[in-house]
Amino acid sequence: MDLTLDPAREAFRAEVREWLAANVPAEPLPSLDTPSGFAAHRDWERRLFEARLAVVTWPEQYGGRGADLLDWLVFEEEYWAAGAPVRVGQNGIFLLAPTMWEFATETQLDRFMLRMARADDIWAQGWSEPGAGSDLAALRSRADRDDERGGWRVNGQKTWSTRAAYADWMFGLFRTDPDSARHHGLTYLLLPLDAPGVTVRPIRQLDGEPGFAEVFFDDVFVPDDQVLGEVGQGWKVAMSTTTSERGLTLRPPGRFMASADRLVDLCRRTSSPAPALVDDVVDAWLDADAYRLYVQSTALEALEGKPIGAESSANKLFWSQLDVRIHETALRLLGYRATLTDDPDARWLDGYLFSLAGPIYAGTNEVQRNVVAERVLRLPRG
Amino acid sequence: MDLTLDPAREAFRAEVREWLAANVPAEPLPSLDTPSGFAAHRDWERRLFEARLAVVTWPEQYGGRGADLLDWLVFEEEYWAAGAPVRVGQNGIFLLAPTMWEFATETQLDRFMLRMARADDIWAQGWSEPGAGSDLAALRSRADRDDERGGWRVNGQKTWSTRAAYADWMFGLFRTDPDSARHHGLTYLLLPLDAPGVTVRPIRQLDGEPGFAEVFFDDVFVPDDQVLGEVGQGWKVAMSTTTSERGLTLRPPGRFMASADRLVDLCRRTSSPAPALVDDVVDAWLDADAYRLYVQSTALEALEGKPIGAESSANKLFWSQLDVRIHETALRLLGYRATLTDDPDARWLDGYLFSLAGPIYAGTNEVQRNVVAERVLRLPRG
Amino acid sequence: MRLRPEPDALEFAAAVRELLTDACDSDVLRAAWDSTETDPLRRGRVPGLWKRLADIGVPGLTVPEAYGGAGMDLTAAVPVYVEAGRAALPEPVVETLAGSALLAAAGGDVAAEWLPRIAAGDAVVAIGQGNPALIGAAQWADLLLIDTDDAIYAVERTAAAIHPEPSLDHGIGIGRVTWQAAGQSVLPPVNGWDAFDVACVAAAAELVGLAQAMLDMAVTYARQREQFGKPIGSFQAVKHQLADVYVANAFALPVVYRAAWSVAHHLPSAPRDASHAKLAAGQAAERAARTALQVHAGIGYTYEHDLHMWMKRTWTLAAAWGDATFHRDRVAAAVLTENPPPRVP
Amino acid sequence: MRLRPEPDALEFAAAVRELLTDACDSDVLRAAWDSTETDPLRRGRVPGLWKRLADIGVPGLTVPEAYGGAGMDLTAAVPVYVEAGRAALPEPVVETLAGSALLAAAGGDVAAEWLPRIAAGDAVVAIGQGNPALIGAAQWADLLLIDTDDAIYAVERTAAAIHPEPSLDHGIGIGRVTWQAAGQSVLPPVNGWDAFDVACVAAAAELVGLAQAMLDMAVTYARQREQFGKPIGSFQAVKHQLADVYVANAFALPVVYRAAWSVAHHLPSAPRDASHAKLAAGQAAERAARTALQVHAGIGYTYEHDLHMWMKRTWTLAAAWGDATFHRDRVAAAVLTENPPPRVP
Repeated sequence: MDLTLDPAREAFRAEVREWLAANVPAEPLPSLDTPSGFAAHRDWERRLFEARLAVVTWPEQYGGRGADLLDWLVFEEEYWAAGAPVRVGQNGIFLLAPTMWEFATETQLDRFMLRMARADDIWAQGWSEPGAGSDLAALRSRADRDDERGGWRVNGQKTWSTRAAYADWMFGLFRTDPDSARHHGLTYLLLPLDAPGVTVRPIRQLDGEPGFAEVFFDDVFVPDDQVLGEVGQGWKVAMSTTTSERGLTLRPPGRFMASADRLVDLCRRTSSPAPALVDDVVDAWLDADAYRLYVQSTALEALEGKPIGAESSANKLFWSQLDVRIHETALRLLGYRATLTDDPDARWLDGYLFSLAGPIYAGTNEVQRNVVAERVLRLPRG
Repeated sequence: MDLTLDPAREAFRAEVREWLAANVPAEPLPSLDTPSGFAAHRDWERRLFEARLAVVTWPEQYGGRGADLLDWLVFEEEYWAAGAPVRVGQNGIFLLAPTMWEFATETQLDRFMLRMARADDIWAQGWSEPGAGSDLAALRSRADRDDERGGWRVNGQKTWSTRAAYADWMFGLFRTDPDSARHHGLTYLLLPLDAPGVTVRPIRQLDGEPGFAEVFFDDVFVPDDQVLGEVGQGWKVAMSTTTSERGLTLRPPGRFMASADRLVDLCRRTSSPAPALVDDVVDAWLDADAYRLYVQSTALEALEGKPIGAESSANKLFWSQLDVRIHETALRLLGYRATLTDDPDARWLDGYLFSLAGPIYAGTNEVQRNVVAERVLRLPRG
Repeated sequence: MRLRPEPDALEFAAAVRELLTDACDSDVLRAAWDSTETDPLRRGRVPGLWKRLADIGVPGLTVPEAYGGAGMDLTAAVPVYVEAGRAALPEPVVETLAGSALLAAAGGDVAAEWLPRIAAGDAVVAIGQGNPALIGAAQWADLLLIDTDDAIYAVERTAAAIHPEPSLDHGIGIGRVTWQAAGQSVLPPVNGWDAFDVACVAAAAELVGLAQAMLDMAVTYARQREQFGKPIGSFQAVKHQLADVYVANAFALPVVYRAAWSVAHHLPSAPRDASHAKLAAGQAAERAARTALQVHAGIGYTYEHDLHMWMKRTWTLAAAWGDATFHRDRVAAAVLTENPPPRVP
Repeated sequence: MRLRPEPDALEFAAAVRELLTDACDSDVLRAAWDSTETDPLRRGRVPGLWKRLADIGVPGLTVPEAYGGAGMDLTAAVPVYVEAGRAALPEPVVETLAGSALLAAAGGDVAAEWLPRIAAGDAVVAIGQGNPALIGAAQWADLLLIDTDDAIYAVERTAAAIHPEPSLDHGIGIGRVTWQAAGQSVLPPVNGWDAFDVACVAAAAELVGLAQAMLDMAVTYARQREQFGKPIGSFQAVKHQLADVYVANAFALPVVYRAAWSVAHHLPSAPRDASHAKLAAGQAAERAARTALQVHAGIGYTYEHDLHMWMKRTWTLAAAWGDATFHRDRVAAAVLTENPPPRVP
């Protein structure tokens, strides 16, 4: 066992910390879910890109530093500790990019990756449909072959597409074999949201902001060079080993460490907090710490070549419940102030509403428990 | 609304309290699960019977007072508050008797009830089998027709039969139609445990005591006059409306009120108890109080003629979880002393072990949640 | 002994339910939530609804007959307030019950002047503490009853500066009230905690109704929403969560009934019982909100779906009139004391 | 950076597992639990097993080479102690690790005399506080290290009165020790809390192993036991409870590893990290016990089934070496302070 961080990583941490201290906006940027806020966050992504901090794990040619997962964890810790803006590009960078490295052609990489890193293109995901939520394999949006034009005509509807209200491109799964069922006959497509036939209808979230959208497709043409991986292999492409890495990178520990530290701070500022709440604060802090260790441990094993499997489901269960608890505890510390939206600590309320989505998106926790039970514990399918 | 208790009930309470104060043994009786302890508890039942307190809700001719459910609740509150002995006759009195009132012939009542009240016969239940636990309808112990002798020949095995190690009689369900499946073709039989062909093998529980037993039947003859209700209607007999009353009377609130009061007392005696534990003590006390109100409320509705339905499942979920929490909290207050079996407060450890059976017996809590979901909330079957 | 309200009270509650089903359905509620009304006196409320509720006797329910009310006791209000909760009614219901109880207990000129108007739905009363005071329904109030160290003041709207305070719950009318004691009426001496206990019971009843409504929404959705080829309500993961919600709420209701009785009869256990009710109902409703959201998943997370209004009202009401921490402490004092007040009944 | 023990430590743990699978299966364990042995020195233990463990190096694992041990650091002990937990091994493992750490830190004559014998499995050490002192493994101990206000005494068995204390866990060897300070050796000054932290790490590792074993039992049973025509493990109610057990335990293990590192390297965060480990592992194991019992239902509630020995050891060990309340308080002090020790790594 060796829990010392090598000097190169410490130096990287120092560089990130210093840059963030100098560059993180003093005032929070306006909400991501407004046109001006979206633009401001896009500008922020570009500044990160210029400092080569937007995509540290990517190859240098696409704006990265070729850093490994451990460095990425260091980066995220510093990023969240600094209170830096939400990453508007995160769907592309964390969810699409790992699949691109595995399945994209050189041409596709050249076409998309630098633009993604520079936030020229902001990506939205196209997974869920009205009839396919937890049961993703039930999806029905179809892409019919158009041999004449050399591509696919897409019809149907996606929903719960985060950031789609203002995003530029979408990645997602579509049924290219009309006779197929379930996981078969699906293809992974990339398509611009300003293509003819695309209609984006923003959906307001709990907080009233259009954080996600429905996207309707009416004979939208997608050329063959926007197919990722093989036709008909979309499920495999989407669920490939990199899925697991996404499971690991979806919610970096730095995020919860920062929340837990803020919670401790709130508790210290609260006059005579109830002892039971103090216990909850302590438990939340410890669990954020435990989450960090688990992710570090999994990342280290990944670096040694061990495939990440259902750990990502355990991971998701843990962080999503932790996030709700952190915010619930904060609201209980705030007492009657908890639901006042102009309160100086109202950020906790926003955070609470956001945390409530955690057990739902990226596979509901019910689905994740099934995964752990069936794939890790090898219990029989229901 | 009227939450005053009428004077007749108050007078009854006073009588019970006074009698118990004068008669409850100063020293706890030896364990029920030893021959001498069993005998001592049987003697105690007889003293209750002599004071007409063994079966207060029964008709006078069988040793009762014709009291209603509310008086019964009063009786139980006093009984538990007085720290009186465990009722060795409870399987018969609380589980079998309600079914007897509904289905037994006069002859059967005359034959069995007074003896049950006087603890001449202690009854054990014969429900579960090795292959039929949560899934009770899967039971396979069979009773084959013996026309010659006018009765049934029983073969098979029952298990988890509480008190069967020393009991005199058993009631239970047996498959009288060999071609039947599930809930059909079952018959409710009464049989003496000293009948030829019966073998009782005590099973030691968590605490090492033989609190329950396996019972094996090898061509045990049961005459027709020991069939309760109609042949082939055993499921209906066992699950009749009185089931629900049993659901209500299985665990009277007085039991948990007494435990909660003792927990408060333990907390007061504990030097600087952790505030979080004090909160748990308070919650346990309140929940015992809430349980009492719920049962009172259901009992009052039953007196008005409203059938008790799935309330008994809600009930069972609530008390079984409450009982575990009360004892867990006590053990946490005791700290390192919790698992020392000679500790002056070791009674909490015994109680904890017993409480752990609560979510299992009388229908696991998983089954009870299904019942609430399907019968109360009308959610579709799985 | 009877642990439910009398039949006439239950009938009255049924009438209120009927009225609200008609006059405060979720479209009406949504319109009130999203209204661009700028007059704080109207903002967040359903136009004309309070008067209709007054016409059938809601605000006057527990006002003594001498003051023009129906003179029912607090136990009769519980089923009515459950209905208010079920509808997520954005009106000053808790404040009316507690404020009129306070006035009736105090008596005197202020009561004589205001109670008949409150009972008739012509005036709104709100209650609070301190100066400045953060007071629910203050935006809508004509009269503010404000407890201070020395007395309870009856402050007319015109004598106070009321700043609307934005809340997650658009139907709470909360405001920050600054006022001057000089020149204001003072109520005859009365214990302000009695009115607080009434408010706890009212809020607890509302929370039970909110929980029932959210459970109903979730059950309905779980029956119709299909995934993996069957209704999601057929999966144990969904079933068992909903069963737990049912149990928690079913056990909270008798606690609320009992608290109403104890408070109405000024029993020694009234503060403990009122706090128990608020605590149990608040926890049951918070559990119902979390579970309903999880069962609805994505659709429940949208502003377009009704659920969010019920959830936000639940969170707000659970934190108002003393949060769980406050009430558990209050109960602890009553339970752990040497001679706790006897259990009721 | 490496957040797991070195390969040689893992190999050693595998060897220990193999030995225990053979020499301490559940029949052997049951025999030890139910033994009618009257000599407290032997009661509850597996005859000859300690010596076999010593032969492969278990008690000497972290004893410095100068004293005849293998001189490994605490991180190497974690996987070995996980195996001890998995087997519910009824031997003085925690005491040996903590006691030898204390002796090695103190040095001096007592260490020189006893450490080689402890490493060789020829002597058993136990540690505790006060007089009389309630001490785990005291029944089996040749040497008792007892912390008092003024010093840490090395009390030989012959100089103490040891009354066996009946415990739910038959394999804990706990005793009430009365002793006289006069004439006993005193250790060179050393902080007794360091050994306590070692004990926390050892107990935490054992708890992780206990939890793994109970989870394995429950999973195996859930796969084979059929009700309603299918394995009970195919029901979500069972699946999801077991998944939660897995998650809790999977997240506890790295916390235990990290604590071993912090304690081994005397980092400022060592007390916090050790308490965190004991807390997390204790809670995970208690959850595993409750769930395993619920999944096994009736059969798990019997004395005949193996599960009870694992559960009882879990409950006892979770309450020993500081219970959850103690450790949460200890952590709270470290987390809420103005300048908390930095996170490791």
